[in-house]
Amino acid sequence: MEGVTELAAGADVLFLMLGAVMVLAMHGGFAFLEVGTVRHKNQVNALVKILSDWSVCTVVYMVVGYQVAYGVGFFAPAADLLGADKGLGLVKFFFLLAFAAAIPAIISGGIAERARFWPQVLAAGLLVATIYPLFEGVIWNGNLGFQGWLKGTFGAAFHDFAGSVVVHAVGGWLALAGVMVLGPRLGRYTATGGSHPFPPSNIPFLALGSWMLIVGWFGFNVMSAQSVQGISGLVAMNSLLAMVGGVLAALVAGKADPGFAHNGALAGLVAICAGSDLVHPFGALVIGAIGGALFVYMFHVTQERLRIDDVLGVWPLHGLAGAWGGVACGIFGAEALGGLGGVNLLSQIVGTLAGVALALVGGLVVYKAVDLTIGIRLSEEDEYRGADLAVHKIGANPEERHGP
Amino acid sequence: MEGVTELAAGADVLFLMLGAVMVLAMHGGFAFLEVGTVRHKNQVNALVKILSDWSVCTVVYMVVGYQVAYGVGFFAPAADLLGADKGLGLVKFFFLLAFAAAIPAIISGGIAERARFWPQVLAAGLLVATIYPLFEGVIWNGNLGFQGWLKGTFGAAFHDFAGSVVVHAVGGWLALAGVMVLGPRLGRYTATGGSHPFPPSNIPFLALGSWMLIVGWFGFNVMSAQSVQGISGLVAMNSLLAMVGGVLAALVAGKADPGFAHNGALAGLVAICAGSDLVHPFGALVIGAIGGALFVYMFHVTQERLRIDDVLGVWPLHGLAGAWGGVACGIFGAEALGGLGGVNLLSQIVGTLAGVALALVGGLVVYKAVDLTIGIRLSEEDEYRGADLAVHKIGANPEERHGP
Amino acid sequence: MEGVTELAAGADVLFLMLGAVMVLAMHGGFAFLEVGTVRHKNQVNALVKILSDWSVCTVVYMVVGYQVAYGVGFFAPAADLLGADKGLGLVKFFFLLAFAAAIPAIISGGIAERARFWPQVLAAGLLVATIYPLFEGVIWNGNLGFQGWLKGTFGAAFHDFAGSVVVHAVGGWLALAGVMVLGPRLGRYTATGGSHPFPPSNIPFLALGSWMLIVGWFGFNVMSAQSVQGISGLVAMNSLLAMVGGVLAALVAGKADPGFAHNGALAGLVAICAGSDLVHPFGALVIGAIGGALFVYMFHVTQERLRIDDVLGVWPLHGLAGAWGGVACGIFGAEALGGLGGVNLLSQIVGTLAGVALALVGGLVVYKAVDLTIGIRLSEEDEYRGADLAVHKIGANPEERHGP
Amino acid sequence: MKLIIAIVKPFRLDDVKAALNDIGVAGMTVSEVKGYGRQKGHKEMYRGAEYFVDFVSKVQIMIAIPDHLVDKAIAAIRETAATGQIGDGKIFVLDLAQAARIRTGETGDEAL
Amino acid sequence: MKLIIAIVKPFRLDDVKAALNDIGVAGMTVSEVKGYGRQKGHKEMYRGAEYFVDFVSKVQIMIAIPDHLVDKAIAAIRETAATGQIGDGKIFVLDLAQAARIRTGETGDEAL
Amino acid sequence: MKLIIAIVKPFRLDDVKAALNDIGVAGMTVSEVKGYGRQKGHKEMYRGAEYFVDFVSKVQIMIAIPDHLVDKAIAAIRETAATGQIGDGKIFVLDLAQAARIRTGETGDEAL
Ligand SMILES: Nc1ncnc2c1ncn2[C@@H]1O[C@H](COP(=O)(O)OP(=O)(O)O)[C@@H](O)[C@H]1O
Ligand SMILES: Nc1ncnc2c1ncn2[C@@H]1O[C@H](COP(=O)(O)OP(=O)(O)O)[C@@H](O)[C@H]1O
Ligand SMILES: Nc1ncnc2c1ncn2[C@@H]1O[C@H](COP(=O)(O)OP(=O)(O)O)[C@@H](O)[C@H]1O
Repeated sequence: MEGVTELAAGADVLFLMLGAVMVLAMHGGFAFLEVGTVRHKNQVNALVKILSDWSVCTVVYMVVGYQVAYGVGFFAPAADLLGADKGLGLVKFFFLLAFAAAIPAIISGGIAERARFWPQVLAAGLLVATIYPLFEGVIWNGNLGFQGWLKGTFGAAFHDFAGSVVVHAVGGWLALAGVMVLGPRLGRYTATGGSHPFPPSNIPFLALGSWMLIVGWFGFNVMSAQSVQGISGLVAMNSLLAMVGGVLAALVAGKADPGFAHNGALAGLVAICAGSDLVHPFGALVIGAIGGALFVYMFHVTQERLRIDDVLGVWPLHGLAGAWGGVACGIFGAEALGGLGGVNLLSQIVGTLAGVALALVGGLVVYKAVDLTIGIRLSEEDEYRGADLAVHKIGANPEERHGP
Repeated sequence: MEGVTELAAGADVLFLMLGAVMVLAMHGGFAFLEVGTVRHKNQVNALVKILSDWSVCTVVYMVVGYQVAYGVGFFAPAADLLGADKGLGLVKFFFLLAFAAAIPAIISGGIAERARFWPQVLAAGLLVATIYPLFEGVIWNGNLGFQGWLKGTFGAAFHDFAGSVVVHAVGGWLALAGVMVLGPRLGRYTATGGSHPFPPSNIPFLALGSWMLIVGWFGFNVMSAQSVQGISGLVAMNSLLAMVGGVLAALVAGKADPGFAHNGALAGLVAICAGSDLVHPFGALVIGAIGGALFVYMFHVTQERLRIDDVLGVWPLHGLAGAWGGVACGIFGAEALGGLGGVNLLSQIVGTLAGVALALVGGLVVYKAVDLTIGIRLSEEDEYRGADLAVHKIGANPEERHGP
Repeated sequence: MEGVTELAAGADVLFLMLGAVMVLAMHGGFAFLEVGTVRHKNQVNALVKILSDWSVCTVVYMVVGYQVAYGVGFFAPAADLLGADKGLGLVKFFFLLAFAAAIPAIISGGIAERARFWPQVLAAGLLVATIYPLFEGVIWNGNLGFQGWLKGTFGAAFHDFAGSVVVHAVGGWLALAGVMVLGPRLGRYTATGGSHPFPPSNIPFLALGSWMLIVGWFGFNVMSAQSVQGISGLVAMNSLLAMVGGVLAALVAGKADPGFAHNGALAGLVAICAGSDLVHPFGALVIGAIGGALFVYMFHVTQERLRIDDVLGVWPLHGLAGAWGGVACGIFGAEALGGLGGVNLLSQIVGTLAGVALALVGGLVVYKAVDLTIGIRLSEEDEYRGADLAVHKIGANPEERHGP
Repeated sequence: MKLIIAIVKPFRLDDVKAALNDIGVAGMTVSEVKGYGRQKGHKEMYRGAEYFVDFVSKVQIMIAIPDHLVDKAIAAIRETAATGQIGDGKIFVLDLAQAARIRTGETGDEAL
Repeated sequence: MKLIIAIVKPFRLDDVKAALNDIGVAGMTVSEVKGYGRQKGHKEMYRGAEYFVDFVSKVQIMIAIPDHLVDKAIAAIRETAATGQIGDGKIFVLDLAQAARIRTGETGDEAL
Repeated sequence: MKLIIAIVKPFRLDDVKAALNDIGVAGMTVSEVKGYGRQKGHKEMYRGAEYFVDFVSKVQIMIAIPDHLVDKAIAAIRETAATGQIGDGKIFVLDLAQAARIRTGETGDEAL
């Protein structure tokens, strides 16, 4: 029996470690999705930003955020941290950090091409120390009694298996706040109502980023079970179907546009996180398809009607498809629709709205504060030259600049 | 004991999920292999095609193909699909779907640069609904008594552990049919016997695709065991050695050509799928080396002597190296050559020929049917402009087109 | 109980297989790190080199090196190789091969853009047949009594959990030898003391390589436990923290330079390999940060003061950060600093120096021997045209050369 | 007929083109060039090493034009390309001995 | 001596080159340019937004040539570059005041 | 005023530029071109197929220059661009009818 316990403990550490690494790999995906979508003069910045945000967030979440969300700290000897379960607590931290660090990675795509480097990193750190873990703890650790209240009131707590709301909607609405505080890129909109979208630099890099995200997403969702014994093949299946739904809807609604198709897959995956453990695969297909269509439609509204310069469209992608996922889980999770049941639509709506509201307000406060104190926007000249030369002193293809 | 069963069930779900995701990642590899090999004006098309084929095939295989091959459907409540084994059946579907979807991904590279988008997707869907699962079921599910007959006649069933024939040879010969129906790209061959090969656009992307395929292939082969208890280190070792054999042979035969070297690795891996669980590692090295050399030699024959415009060379790569793998398993699997035995060369030859014949005939029927009804070839003008602009209305590097 | 043993055996095979594949994927990372850093005319060469070195080393290590290090060979029927443990010995070989093959992959970046192809492959093969497995066996298999002697003398053997010294320092110092034998690239330094660094071709590819390495590194470190039961969440956590420390230090010391930031992550990971199983996470953060800063500082010294043309900076990255990792493990591993204890600083220093000395001397001997016999440097003209055209007869973007 | 070769800042191209269109210039041929002049290049840094990029990106506009439009064209280019900053560029005018339209074979002003 | 500058469709380049070779033109200098003229550009779409690509890819061929070959060269270019469709391009001819071969210092027709 | 168009080997550009600077040429416009001439291209191979790259990479330098500097400039280019090997390039000189600086409107030698 000893052997079994040992094996089970080891298997769980492996399980979460694999999950953590798969989500870490998604961050490379975030980087390339942005590299491909921004203009060439901001490619390097996209890359360095993602890596730096990840690094700063690791330290911040370890020292502050994780304490806020789960009351767990790391100021103990290594032997204690390791404990009797082969350091399960450590890989759990790693896994959840990879979620937390997705917040700035999501935002990054929205505020691309015009934010100053260090102020942007500072804002990322602040968000991962406060707003994000606050909501994370409320939903996933039962902090502040919110979940208890929902359960008492509506009969079920807010269900968000892998973070449609906790991670994606929150990230997307924080991004919206950041984008609004920063304002549009130079020349994106004219005073007379004109709109000049900037074409992307590199579709293959964008697609590479999308593939890295798609593949890693199965770690994001499946490993949210947090133990081998808790694993569910349904989560994998539903993630697949939602991704497929997202692609198909975006393909049709977006007329085979490569940007829509590759982001449609992500919209589907964003939408399924919350209910991936309890909806039926066909439900997942529909959830993903609606996520994909929503993205295509709302991307246009964001850019052209609301005139919000959200470069990668992270608000429609994560903010809206994520909120839809939170709600959808309350619909398609019902047994009547083939789901496993145990969810309540009102709980889902209230929980989703709470996340969205907190993110929007918190985001406005943090970005406004950073902007008013140290300033978060590049100077016009720096923005014009591009963040690569302005911040990093080098472009994406330096050798080319040295020919004639 | 309860704990052990639970753990074992969870481990199997994890195992197949990892395998499925690794093979999913291979599809990104298929995309980049094609992106790098085609001309710049068809890069976007390669990317969108792979993603769309995957998505359509998921739905088709779920609703039709899987039923054809294994008689299993998904029209039951989620609770039933999940069952008592943590949804093992669902990840098994996911894993096998990733194989099925490899069929259009293989074909895609052959018919690149000139096929219409939706007709091509339609053909992919038809193949994954019919021809592929038909043969898959015959070989891997014992349908129609073919395996029983082989066993009765030659003493052993047709052995194809991870699909040298079921996936690769079938995919490669289907592709040959598609390529023949489509005909060569404009300007590829002249009426007077001239041959104008088109140079590839981007070797690094091609190599990236190859790396993604190589890495994912270990999921393709090793996870074909379908349970942790069935895992075999020999499969991993043999896959390694065959890949290495393929590289080395292609390197020498191809004079350090980057296209041959990176495809040589794949040729080795294609060839080893069938016998990876029972040949000796040195046998695998030889099988892979012959696969690599065969690819190099037959690529030239295909292009220049047969004047078949198979853009990525998927017929020699998957069709021929796959068939070789089916046969090789009957040779090197023998105990006399250090293998584990239990295979029969005649069974292998007959099984391989059956797959090849079915694929060629089935492929001709499907592609001809699509061509005659809705037409599968791009108009000359669209082909000349490139599928990117013609189909997707945007090229791979849009920003560049907007400078002077 | 049968079931448990079976399950445990299967789990271990899976564990090592996953580790091996993750490290295999790192080789793709090595390739892209080099592709992005070298000039455009040497990109293809970087790609083919890594793949070829891997392939040759597989055969060489299987037939010679593994025998030298562990006394294990593969000249037995497959059934015997498979054994009763599902072929654990085979995946163990695969895993350790992936480490061995890192040696030429490390060196490759140092000697880039000027080495002849086959002589370089030959040198790689020689090193993986002799120097590397010699030291590997001494440290990890207790060969020649060196570890016993250290233990007797200082109270603890030399501890190198995942190869800061065995792999990275040895690789880095071998590379230094190779770089010195080859001499600087044409035009890199002028006789009159001038220095003309060559700008990199492609930062996104460099970053992609870095991401591939980072992700795979968790397999490199965590799977060094070599069994599920031996897994430690601390290793994953420490790898994370060291990577983060490396990024942050390189970011600050390198002023947000993309090359430094992305290599800083690797420097941190190099430095933590040795002690990842026993230092405290905050210790890992410091170790990684020092590794990152050391890289930034010593890169400059190497290039400009020592005038050593180590193209990717693999000597500071692997050689110095690796040696630092060997020593750091003796410092931060101490219980007084929150570590798990059981290490001795003197043992660490002696062990590290032994590795460094062996590598430098062995590397000089091998590279000199190859140079004097068949010559290892490209002709001036070939170097000027670039290794791509000279060796592989094709550049990275062939299509572009065929427009006007 | 004259051949005007103007070197301008890339981001002024669209305006220059529009202005030329307005005065009746129906065609032009544009290429990316690198300029060297009073406007100095910039410094880049990579891994601690400095790279001086001497050349500045410019756009070259080549216009074959009937004599009577030359002054108007020069004025139009000047008005739209000038930012008042160093590096705005140059306008060069050459005599054009002959011009032909490939499609029709028309020559002279007809061909432009 | 004259300097011929021809703007042609990229895919005609090889034929033009061959034809020039045939009449004895030994050298030329070619560059990628963007043309604007009667042949209009095209529209692209990305994520629902339209992008107008005004400029059309062309190839510019520059040939320094002895006077006696000018007419032949123009004819050769016309014959091989013409497709009969709008956008076939132009041929411009300038007087060449001087020409020198860098390697030898030869000048005039010798240098070409 | 003259317009010098020199075609040189790419790796000689820096030296040519420095030499021109030395004799007082303050500006120039440079572009990447492909040359065809006595120096032949090279053969590439990919997956067994041969590709002939006919054109050789060259750099084109365009300099508007006052008459009195023309000979000096030609000499400077020749000295720095010549390697003695086939393919060193050419120097072409055209008469420049007019020149203007966009920023200030200065014309003639002043504009250069
Ligand atoms: N003598 C010249 N011949 C050819 N081109 C020139 C010459 N001088 C300047 N140029 C071109 O004009 C551009 C602008 O010139 P510059 O001296 O920088 O500023 P300005 O136009 O304000 O005088 C240069 O970048 C170069 O492309
Ligand atoms: N006035 C001009 N000056 C310089 N180049 C011109 C001029 N007019 C046309 N061109 C060049 O010739 C190309 C073809 O011209 P266009 O008007 O489209 O068709 P066509 O050659 O049939 O008259 C253009 O794309 C442009 O590069
Ligand atoms: N008649 C010509 N007109 C325009 N450019 C030419 C001509 N002849 C040669 N060139 C250019 O000069 C370059 C060098 O010419 P080439 O004949 O190869 O050698 P060389 O300069 O030694 O005579 C060519 O690559 C081409 O760019």
